[in-house]
Amino acid sequence: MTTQNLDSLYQEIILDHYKNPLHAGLREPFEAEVHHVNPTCGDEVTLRVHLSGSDDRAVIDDVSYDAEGCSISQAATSVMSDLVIGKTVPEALALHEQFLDMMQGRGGVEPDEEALEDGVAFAGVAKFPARVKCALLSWMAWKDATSRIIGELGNKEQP
Amino acid sequence: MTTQNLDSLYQEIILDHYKNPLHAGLREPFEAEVHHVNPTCGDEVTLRVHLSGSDDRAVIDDVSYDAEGCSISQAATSVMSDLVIGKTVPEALALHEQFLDMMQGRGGVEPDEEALEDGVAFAGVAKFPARVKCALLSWMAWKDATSRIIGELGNKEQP
Amino acid sequence: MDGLLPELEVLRKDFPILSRTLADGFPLVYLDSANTSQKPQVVIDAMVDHLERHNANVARAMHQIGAESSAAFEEARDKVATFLNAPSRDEVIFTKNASEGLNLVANTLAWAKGELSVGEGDEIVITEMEHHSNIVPWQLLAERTGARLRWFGLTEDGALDLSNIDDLLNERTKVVSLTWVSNMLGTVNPVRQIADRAHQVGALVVVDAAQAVPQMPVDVVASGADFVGFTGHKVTGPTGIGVLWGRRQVLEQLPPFLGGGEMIATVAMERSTYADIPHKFEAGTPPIVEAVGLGVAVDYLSAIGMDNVKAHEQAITGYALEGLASIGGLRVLGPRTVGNGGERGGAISFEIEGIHPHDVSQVLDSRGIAVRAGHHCAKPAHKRFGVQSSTRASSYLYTTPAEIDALVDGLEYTKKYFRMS
Amino acid sequence: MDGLLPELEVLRKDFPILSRTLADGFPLVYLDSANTSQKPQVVIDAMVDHLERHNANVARAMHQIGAESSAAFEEARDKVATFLNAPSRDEVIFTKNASEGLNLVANTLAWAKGELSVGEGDEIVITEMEHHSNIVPWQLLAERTGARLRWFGLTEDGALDLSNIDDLLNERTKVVSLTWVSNMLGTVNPVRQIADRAHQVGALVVVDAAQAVPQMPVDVVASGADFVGFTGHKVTGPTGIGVLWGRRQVLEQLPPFLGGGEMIATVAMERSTYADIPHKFEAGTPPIVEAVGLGVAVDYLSAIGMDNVKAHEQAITGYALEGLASIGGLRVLGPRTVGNGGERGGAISFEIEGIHPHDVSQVLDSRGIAVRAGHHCAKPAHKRFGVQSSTRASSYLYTTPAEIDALVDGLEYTKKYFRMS
Ligand SMILES: Cc1ncc(COP(=O)(O)O)c(C=O)c1O
Ligand SMILES: Cc1ncc(COP(=O)(O)O)c(C=O)c1O
Repeated sequence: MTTQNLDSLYQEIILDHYKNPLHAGLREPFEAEVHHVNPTCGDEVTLRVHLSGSDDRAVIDDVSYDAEGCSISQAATSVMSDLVIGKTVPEALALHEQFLDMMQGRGGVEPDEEALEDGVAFAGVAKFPARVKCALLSWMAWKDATSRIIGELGNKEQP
Repeated sequence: MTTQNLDSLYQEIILDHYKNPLHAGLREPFEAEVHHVNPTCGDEVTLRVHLSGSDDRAVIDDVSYDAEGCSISQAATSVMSDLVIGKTVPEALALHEQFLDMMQGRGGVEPDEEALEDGVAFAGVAKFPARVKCALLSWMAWKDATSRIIGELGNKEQP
Repeated sequence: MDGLLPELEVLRKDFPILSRTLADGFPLVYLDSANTSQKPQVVIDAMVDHLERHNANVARAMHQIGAESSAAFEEARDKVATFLNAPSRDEVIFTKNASEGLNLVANTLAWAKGELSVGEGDEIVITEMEHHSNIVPWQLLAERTGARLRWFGLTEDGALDLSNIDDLLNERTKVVSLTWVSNMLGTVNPVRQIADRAHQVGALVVVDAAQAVPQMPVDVVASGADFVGFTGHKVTGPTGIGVLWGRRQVLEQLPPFLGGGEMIATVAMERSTYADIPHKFEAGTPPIVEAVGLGVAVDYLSAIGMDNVKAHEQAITGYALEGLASIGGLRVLGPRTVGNGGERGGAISFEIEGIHPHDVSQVLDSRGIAVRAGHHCAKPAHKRFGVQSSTRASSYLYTTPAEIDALVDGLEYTKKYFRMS
Repeated sequence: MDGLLPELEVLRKDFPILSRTLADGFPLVYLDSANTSQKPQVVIDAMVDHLERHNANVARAMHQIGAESSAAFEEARDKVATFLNAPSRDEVIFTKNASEGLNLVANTLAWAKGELSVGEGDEIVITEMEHHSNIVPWQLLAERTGARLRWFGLTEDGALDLSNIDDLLNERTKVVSLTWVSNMLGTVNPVRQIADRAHQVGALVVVDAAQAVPQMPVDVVASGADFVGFTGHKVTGPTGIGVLWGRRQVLEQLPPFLGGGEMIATVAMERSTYADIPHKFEAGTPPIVEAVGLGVAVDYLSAIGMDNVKAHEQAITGYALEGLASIGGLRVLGPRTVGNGGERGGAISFEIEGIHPHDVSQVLDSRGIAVRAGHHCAKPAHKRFGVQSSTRASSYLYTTPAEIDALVDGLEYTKKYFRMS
């Protein structure tokens, strides 16, 4: 692991989101609240989802959260919420899938900056297997909360 | 292990006792009956002791048994019963102690032929640690049965 | 001889211990592989490399050597999953040996609630040919829950007596646990057939594959079982590790077994929640270097090919059965031929008239031939055949026909030694 | 520096991994020994020799290599007994790790009858600084028997809060289980004092010595405990083996734990009887090559002298505490000094304002420094100190002052990297 690598992990964008997280805090209204932990390190997130409806074309009106964790997991939560708010559930699921592909590609997947926006900053995390879980924690929580509102989701499973 | 060694294990005397065991069979009267097993190989002995009294100067009137096992354990049972019948309990305990010393000496203890009689044939067994237990099984059973009749015995414990 | 592994002498060089010379200059003739198998150099080397260069705790350690160690450990799980054709790596639980895996099932069933719970009026079915490790856990479960323990008997040939299967497997049956291959008789049981019948009455099926996994291709799905367990040291891997495969759905329903590090999701003094499978059943630091060794061991076997290992075992076993049949006064306990389907395990237990197994093995040992004497942890099966103990010769992929010849010669010598011929 | 082991550079050569170079050419600075210790060459070599020359199953195998293997295995038990000053070798039970030992006690108590039985109205006492492996087994026991789980709290300094000991230890108390040395805080608990109080009310005392046995001379009798457990991989031995020492009288009263081969006296389908201790608690093939490794490991430690190991640990820990105190924004969780009696474990957990432990350890790792980040399987103790996780540096007998310097420099670098200074 070179210093360059360390910098590829800790992109400026990540550190910015870490210091100034978007959409942080727990807000009303919401239809589902979940609590997820990473058992190895203890990182935790409580996350609420507010949808415009309950069918699977619903728009994500809000994602609010209370998270404790490392820079990667905190920044990922900030980026995720910012990405999905305003999108429909299928759009957000497609983003989740893209993000997953990037994270599980061990650095070999070229991310789509157009779609993932600040999320592409996590491409470097893919080279640190132990940290991939940090970046995925809040995505898993969001998906869990959403499926509690509208039922089983068709998205591919995280292995 | 040389062939000579094998012969030192399987002394003629041992094979003779194996083929023609003394005092075999279960007889009456008896004051205690015990059942001992060697868990590793499954050898078993059911053994009865008949004493002339119940104080610790009692004479051993009879030892009778039903034993299944290898040549060493069968021969040891035969030799043991023949040795102790007619002796007092303290005399038999002393013999047990001598026999134990010989068996645990890894071949280094010079046995007292006067006292142990045919028992000295087991000196070679001491060089085969896995077989020492075979030679001791019935002695342990005898001691257990005897202590059930007259209470705790003062003999040194087998480790 | 048909079926033997090619270049057996070259393959034997993989196993350092096989070139050992024992007392009086006799070379080691190791015929005790059903007890534990010998280890090839690649397995030993992989363990050494791990200890010398990559040693760290797993999962919890995020530094470089921690990542290396975790990757090596989890890769071993992948290898075992592939080896068993398990649908998911998460269904592969590392235990300390085969016995722990069987106890894990019996123990968690003792505490299970709902559908899986075992209690008064329920029945547990085993067989008379089980290893003690597949008897005692179920005796304890029965004793502790009030359930009733029942068992399949054995035929004169050493096969399972299935004549009362309709009585034995009924709506009260909660668990059926049986060995795939007997470690004493060498019998190969019709696991699939029994599993299907057991499932018809809603019972869980546990298969003790401690002797099957070393000797033949094992596909846990095709077996029809809900649980399949084996042990590392019998498949050319190290001691200190075993494997329990279980169907995800059942594993997820079971309560935890041992509690501690690694098996939790979160812990508070008042209450804890548990990790997902497989970790839920792996409390504490797992057998890391042992998993590394086991992973290499199953790769070693796969490279040879389990079909080829099986063919070799069948050939050697057939040859040994022939050789033993030539010895007067010798009785084989269990199937006396390999049979058409080539279905017989490599363990051959026998008795020789007038000579106790201890004495047989002692004389063989004086000639460098290592066999086992005793009840081989299968006392009930011995009792069934009216004996208290037996001598057992058991081969493996490194066994040669010449070693079988040495055994047969050794037995003739033994008879002479005790003047039985 | 007073107390350091002499010729430390020579001693370090015993440990092959310590000469490893990691990414970017940084040498390995291993400060994660509380997680697992590194292994000296003698331990590795002894395991290799066993696997290459003496491998056989134990107890049941009576041939020459079986006798060698059994002797090596049982000799390891003697060595451990001597190392712990156990009154009898029979009181030394080999488990798979420390966690299994603790579960063994909790589990057998769940089934114990008579005096030892645990049930409704009874109380189990632990502490808030326990490793999850000494929490979850007791939660399960409480849940399953209806007993109540209670615990000692912690003072601000990370010591046990003994102020309510009279309330906690009372006539309802059946078991007190506590760690000797905390793996998170480094606190050394007054085990003897608590054991004596617990015995006054008739409770059993279980001591988790997973962090004590590696670091200081441990005398199980002097400890006053009824059970003392530790794990092989933290005392320079291999994974896959742990030790539970128990007082004979108590061990003999307990029902069996796991059932199977080796733990029986005799087995019939209807009923079994059990072997004497220690075998009663060792079902199945034991960790043979692991015991051989562990035996050599404790001999290695004894040759250095546990008093000397302790002095070294105290010196290095004191030096590390000083170094860490020099870093602004860094807070040590637990005792901040080694104290007069030299009573502080080598684990130092800390937090740095504004930087998450994951990120601290990641930056340190990029410089070859291996520490642990997370809750170290001690979530309740973290919660007590208002943190979710921490960074932990932990030393061992091979740790040098220069490695501590590297840690301190690395932490300053980390703060700069995250612009915290
Ligand atoms: C205090 C303490 N107890 C118990 C354990 C558990 O040891 P193991 O994981 O080897 O079972 C550990 C180590 O992880 C420990 O530090
Ligand atoms: C059929 C069978 N089951 C279970 C076991 C137990 O395996 P382990 O001793 O490794 O737990 C053995 C081997 O001893 C066996 O042969």
